[in-house]
Amino acid sequence: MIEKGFKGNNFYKIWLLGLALVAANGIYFYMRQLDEGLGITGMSRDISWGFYISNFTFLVGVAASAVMLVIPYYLHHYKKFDKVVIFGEWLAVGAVLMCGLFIMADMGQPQRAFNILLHPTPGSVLFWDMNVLTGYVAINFVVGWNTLKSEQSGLKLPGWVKPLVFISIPWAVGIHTVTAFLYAGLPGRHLWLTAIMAPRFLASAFASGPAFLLILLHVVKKTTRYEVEPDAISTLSKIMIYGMIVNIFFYSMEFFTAFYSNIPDHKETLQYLFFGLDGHDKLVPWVRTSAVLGIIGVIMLLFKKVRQTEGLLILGALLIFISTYIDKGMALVIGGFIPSTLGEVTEYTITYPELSISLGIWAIGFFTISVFFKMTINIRRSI
Amino acid sequence: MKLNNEVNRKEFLKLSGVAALLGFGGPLAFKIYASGEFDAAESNSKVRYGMAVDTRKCKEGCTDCASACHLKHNVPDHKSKKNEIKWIWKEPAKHLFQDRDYNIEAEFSADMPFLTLCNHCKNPSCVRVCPTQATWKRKDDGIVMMDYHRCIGCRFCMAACPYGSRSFNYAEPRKGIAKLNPDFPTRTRGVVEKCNFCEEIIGTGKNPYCVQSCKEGALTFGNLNDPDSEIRKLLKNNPSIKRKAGLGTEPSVFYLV
Amino acid sequence: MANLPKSEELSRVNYEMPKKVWSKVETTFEPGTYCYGEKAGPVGILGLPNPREWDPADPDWKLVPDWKETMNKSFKTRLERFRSLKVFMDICVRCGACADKCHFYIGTGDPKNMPVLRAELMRSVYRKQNTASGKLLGKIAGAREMTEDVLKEWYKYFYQCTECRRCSIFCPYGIDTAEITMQARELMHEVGVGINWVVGPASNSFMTGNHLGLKPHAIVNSVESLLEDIKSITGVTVNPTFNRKGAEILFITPSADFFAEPGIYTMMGYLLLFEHIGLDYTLSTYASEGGNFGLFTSHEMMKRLNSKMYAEAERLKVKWLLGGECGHMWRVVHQYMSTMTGPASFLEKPVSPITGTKFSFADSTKFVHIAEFTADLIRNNKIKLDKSRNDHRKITFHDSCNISRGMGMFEEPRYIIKNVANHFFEMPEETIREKTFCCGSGSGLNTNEFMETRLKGGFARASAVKHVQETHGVNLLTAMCAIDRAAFPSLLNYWTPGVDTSGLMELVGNALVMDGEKKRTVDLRDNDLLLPPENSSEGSHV
Amino acid sequence: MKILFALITVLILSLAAFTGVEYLHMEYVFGIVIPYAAFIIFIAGFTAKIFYWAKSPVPFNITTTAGQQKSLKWIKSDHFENPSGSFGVIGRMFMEIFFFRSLFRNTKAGLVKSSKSESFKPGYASDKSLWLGGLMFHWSFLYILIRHLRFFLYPIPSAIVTLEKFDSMFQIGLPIFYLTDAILLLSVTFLFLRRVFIPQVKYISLIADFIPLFLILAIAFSGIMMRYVSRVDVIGVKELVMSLTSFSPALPEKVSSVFYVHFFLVSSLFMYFPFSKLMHMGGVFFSPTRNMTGDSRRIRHVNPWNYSVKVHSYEEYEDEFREAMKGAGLPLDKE
Amino acid sequence: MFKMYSKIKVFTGVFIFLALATFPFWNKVFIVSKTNYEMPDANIKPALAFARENGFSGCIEDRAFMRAKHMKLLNHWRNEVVRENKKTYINSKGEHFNKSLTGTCLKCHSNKEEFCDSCHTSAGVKPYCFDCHITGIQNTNQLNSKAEAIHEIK
Repeated sequence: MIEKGFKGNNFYKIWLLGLALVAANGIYFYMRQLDEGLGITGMSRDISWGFYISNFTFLVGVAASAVMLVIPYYLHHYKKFDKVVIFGEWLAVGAVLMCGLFIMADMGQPQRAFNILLHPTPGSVLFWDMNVLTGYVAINFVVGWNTLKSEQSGLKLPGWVKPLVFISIPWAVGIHTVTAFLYAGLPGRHLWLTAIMAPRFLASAFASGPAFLLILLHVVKKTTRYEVEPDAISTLSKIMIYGMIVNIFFYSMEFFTAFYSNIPDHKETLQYLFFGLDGHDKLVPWVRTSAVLGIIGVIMLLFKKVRQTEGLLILGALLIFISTYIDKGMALVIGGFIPSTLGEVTEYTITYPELSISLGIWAIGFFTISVFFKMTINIRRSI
Repeated sequence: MKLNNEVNRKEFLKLSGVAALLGFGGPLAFKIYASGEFDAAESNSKVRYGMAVDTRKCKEGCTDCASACHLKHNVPDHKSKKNEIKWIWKEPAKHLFQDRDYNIEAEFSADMPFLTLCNHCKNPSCVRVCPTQATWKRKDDGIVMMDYHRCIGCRFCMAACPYGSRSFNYAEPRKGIAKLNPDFPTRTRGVVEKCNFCEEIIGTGKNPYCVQSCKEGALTFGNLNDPDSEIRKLLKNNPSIKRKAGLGTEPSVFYLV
Repeated sequence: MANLPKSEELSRVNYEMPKKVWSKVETTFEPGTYCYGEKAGPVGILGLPNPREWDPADPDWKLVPDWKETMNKSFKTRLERFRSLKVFMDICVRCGACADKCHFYIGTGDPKNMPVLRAELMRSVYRKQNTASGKLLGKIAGAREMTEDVLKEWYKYFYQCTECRRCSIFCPYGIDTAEITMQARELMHEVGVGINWVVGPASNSFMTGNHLGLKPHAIVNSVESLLEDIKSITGVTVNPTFNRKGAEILFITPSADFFAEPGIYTMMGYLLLFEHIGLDYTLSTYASEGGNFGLFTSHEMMKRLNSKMYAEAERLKVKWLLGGECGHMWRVVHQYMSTMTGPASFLEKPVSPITGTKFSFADSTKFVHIAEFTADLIRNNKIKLDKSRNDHRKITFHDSCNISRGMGMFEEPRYIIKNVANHFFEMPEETIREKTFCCGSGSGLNTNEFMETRLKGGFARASAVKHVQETHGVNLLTAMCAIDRAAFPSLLNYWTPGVDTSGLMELVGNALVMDGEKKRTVDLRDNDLLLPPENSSEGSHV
Repeated sequence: MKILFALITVLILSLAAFTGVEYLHMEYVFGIVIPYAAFIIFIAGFTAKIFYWAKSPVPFNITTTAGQQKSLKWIKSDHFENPSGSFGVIGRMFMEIFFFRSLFRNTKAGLVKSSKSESFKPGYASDKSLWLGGLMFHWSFLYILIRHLRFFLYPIPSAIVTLEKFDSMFQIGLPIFYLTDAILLLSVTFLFLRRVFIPQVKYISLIADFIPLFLILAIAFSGIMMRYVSRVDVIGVKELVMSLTSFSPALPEKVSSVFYVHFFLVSSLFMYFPFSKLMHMGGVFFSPTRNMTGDSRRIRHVNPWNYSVKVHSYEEYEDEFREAMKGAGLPLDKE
Repeated sequence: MFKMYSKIKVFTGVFIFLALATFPFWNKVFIVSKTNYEMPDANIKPALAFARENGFSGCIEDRAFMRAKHMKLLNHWRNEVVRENKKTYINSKGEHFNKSLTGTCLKCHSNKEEFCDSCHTSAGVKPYCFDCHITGIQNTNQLNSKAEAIHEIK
């Protein structure tokens, strides 16, 4: 089955080759990182998590969003999602794979990764995160693989697959909740110490995931002329907008709590992110861009006409995707460390090796997603 | 007390051999072997170590305690703020006690350098988050320990520590050590480290190196659970503050003001 | 076949394994599931051992007393002659990859039709005779004596293998059950055990040159009647020659194309094409059979029948040979012919007289396939075609097993179909090209008394046809094999009514725009064409 | 039954070695005599089998052609699936031997209910489990075998040290757990389980299919035991092995009997090898359907025992049908 | 001898097979002719001054035990010392030892090259103990000079 994911025209082959080269470059720098230590990244004593964990956090959201396809299709028998669900599952597989790689890249001692299993610590959220993510990728892969296999052969879906689908629903909510708990339970990090961290995560996930999927399906359509049901696209875009609206709403709640209560610790990070603090304002343009793009995206897509125009829909999805990526990726994670627990502002600058490794991981993710998407399309075309 | 290996070794050999023969008895054989082979008994005592820093005695410009500690523990100096490793160091008061109004409260000024180190909290958040128990709170003496053999370098503890007490080996530690102390190991790249209250020597009744090295007697180390200990007496008779008490971590380092 | 079960019933195959160990499952011969034994007549003509009248269903097979010794000795001889046999006997690891690849297993669910187990029928005997462990440990080592029961088991199951090689594609060691089946049949023939549908045609081929036993004048008459049909359909007069000395090319095709539907339409296709390009060729009544029933009998018999081709080519002093659409003919030409009866130094290296293309891939055998020849013509724009004349057909192409896995021709026929027809649909990927399924009647099993098993054997292929029939409305299966053309009509009629069978060249014949032809309204079968509206009819001629 | 028989056989072998060393002190037999014998049997048996196969010729070119033939110039031929020269054959064999090309194709067939009628049709699902399991098993086995060269060589080549480094990439336990050990155990277990749980495979399995599985499982298990559980003096083992390879066999100080069990099981595998299906290792190179070119129409393949046969000549044919041929206007050689 | 087909290929194949299979036997003849395998010297005597000073009868456990299991013992020690604060080892003779690689073991076995490296090299084992733990004063000096050298370069 998998070999069908590699069959395509020359453009597709060049695309895969390009991704492989980017991945190879990433691997080279990862080897260097293994050799020299995480010092080659922009992380420091004060900002001890950086771009890797930012991407990780964002991608968990993308992965979790598959549930927005699974619920309507399996729970509410929304048949229009018939052909789309599997793409959501593949996206989840690719996203979690990238999550895992980002975690591996971020680890100081990756060769000890198995310690998490050898010394299981139920009190640690990270232990649970590792478990739920592994479980999630396994479930989505197994479900996707088996449904496609049965689509291909006509043979009945094995009986044990259906229950897995239903397990995957709470599980998807679980992965993002647990990931939110990584942050939300830490004393002394005020940006993160908020009860709506998990809801915020989910809301932004349900915006960014469908946005990503819409963009991918659009690219698929343009390059392979494989189309899914237009109704599915329209439903997907509605899910995305609702997610984004709730996301923006939650975000403004944070502003209210911080600034109305006027507690300095709560305010400072938001100040830093949106206005700069103590003369440091490196993230300000990014964060403002994110806010502006997000709001434009939502307003645009509130109009049905805009949503129904393919180009504009994709533009909106792109705006929302970029907005959530900046917000949940960089701003959330790096912002959480500013000011430091000692009240100092240390800024973070990504380094070239760090960027290369991250791009490499994205390339591996895109490679996987491309191959799985292509496999699905090729198989569906051959039936 | 179990006199172990020599006596039982032959027995174990046989057992494992038989288990090997049975093929599938693997887990059982592992159990028989893994536990108890090298066991030795040790006594337990209810101790909670803590430290009192007398800010009034601490001399400005003096870094004897930090030098002694860093030398003894092979703490590298990478000469870079990004990669720096610190077990004990000085920090302006306003960084340690951010919620004070320095214009009105007069015990010390905002920029007065204060000593800081791991608080060995009673309720440490770093320990809670560690996925491998590479950092944990030792029951015997309340020291928040680091197991450098086990740490995977995820730096969750650094995010969780509200005091900035932890450092990560971003660079090869041995490259930053001017003079090695052969009696204490260095660390390896990619693990987190921090003050260990000199657990390697305090068992024999000695004071930590920082305490030993302080000529002013500004540092007092002792058992917080013992009402008769020197540190308890100091705390009883002097006003003291703790860092970020509101977070509920209950630090074991007290500042006498 | 009145007593055949309904297709729904036959399609409900039971894949459960029997409780009994396979070596203890008795061999039975139910009507419809076995081929009749070889008859005394043809056996005598060919000079094979033990000619007699017998029925496999009888308990007594009238074997000669020393049959076991003969067989064991022959087995040894075959091992000495064929490395493949030795290696295939020794190295199977029984991984089971081949198990569900056989069309007979898929259709019958009989575990002994799993290629691995079919071969094991022979391997067990091999072990007893040739390996130390088999001699010493017997059953424990999976070894057993050759007995009459084992012989019956062999008879049943080696005549439920069409030597299609599909299993060998999946085998990690390339173990080819076709080779094993061929050897097993060869050994059985040594003691006078074979099926009549193989030995009969073989003796006919031997004597008359073709398996139908058509005498020279019958061939000529039959072709002449085809010429009349051509004349009435196209208005063109075609004049083929027979046994003509000095022609450039000798054309050999399976004899069914002279006589039987739908092969005759393929024949009309050849004749039209050769006429269209003005080829200097001749047909032969002596070498009037492309197919080689010796392939299903023994290597020796194969050679005996094959020899006629070169002999006739030499006698007629042609330059090279052109071959029609046939499966086992081409397996023999490709794998055996120049080794067995070559080198054909009296012939010239084949060159297309029309395009000048050197067919250097056939430099040794000097035998070119009609599809290769035609594809080259089309590529070089040497023939005029009107694709729309096949518009009434929605076509799927069946890769015949011998052509695909015994030769490797996949692209030429597809290229031709796409150039002569507008509606072409592939069957599911797992069932075409190198993974193609056999019609279930190959290797001499194309006999009526065997119909039930043939239908089961064709189940996999027919299901794939049914799939394209349901999804694309396919109504014609095209295949480049005479056995396919003979077997598919009844097979498809049973499993997927409404799909006809044709040869490739019939489609070419339909599409060919002949010089001086009249306006065609029917195809070569006299079926109405789907004609475009009158006013635009000129435009569609390319 | 078959499984039990094989299991008991392997157990007896293990027990024999254990009792032999532990109670009867036959270290000399199990440490020196049998290993030497096993090795000789292995290479002699293996070579003999190869020669046995080589004694028979390959009379015909019977390549299985799984791809487009090399015919007309403008048609792309498939070099590896239908090789037209030695380059293609080498490529094909390489893919087969190192990546199990053919097993990669594997599918699983089953019956599918038709949506339109009461009938069923076969469906084919991709099934790469055997390919993956087989590949993991063979590669990890090879890896482990090469890794064991550290006991046979001095100084140890850096390549082997590097292999070892990769294998112990993840710091699990001490001595560090080898990943290949886990992969081997998992894959052998998988191969065993599929033999038991897939009805077709179970039905075709012989005792001879279970014996190697159990033997390898027992070898892996005893190896793991002595590395991770009941430690064995590695230096002693190396001393013994080096003494064997330098033809001056000498027993080291007491080495745990688990080692002798391991050593004996390995010896048994070696002795069993040439007489069993394990010879597929050599046989895969000998398979004519895969190691030949598909260009037999271009280049004549020679059959050394080609003999002439009785044919029905044209003269006989013409004699028989002369009148009919004359009637049909066919040219005749003799009037 | 006997008739055989595709002789060149078969003999090449068999030759390669035999060459590979017997590699351990002949490699020293061609590849490493100069270095014959030498057992790590079993007779190296540890410097027992430390033991005598502290009144120990000798090593903590007997030789065979240590040879086979020292790494498991050390692993166990490190967990006990670091994690359980159990720092004293009582051996089968009832003697008390400080559980320490550098503080106990290497005091007698002070020559790492002889006591650790010779066997480890022979068995192809690379322990990572000494990535962190520092062996002997000599080595420390070397390390220090190396560390200083690095600083100078920087």
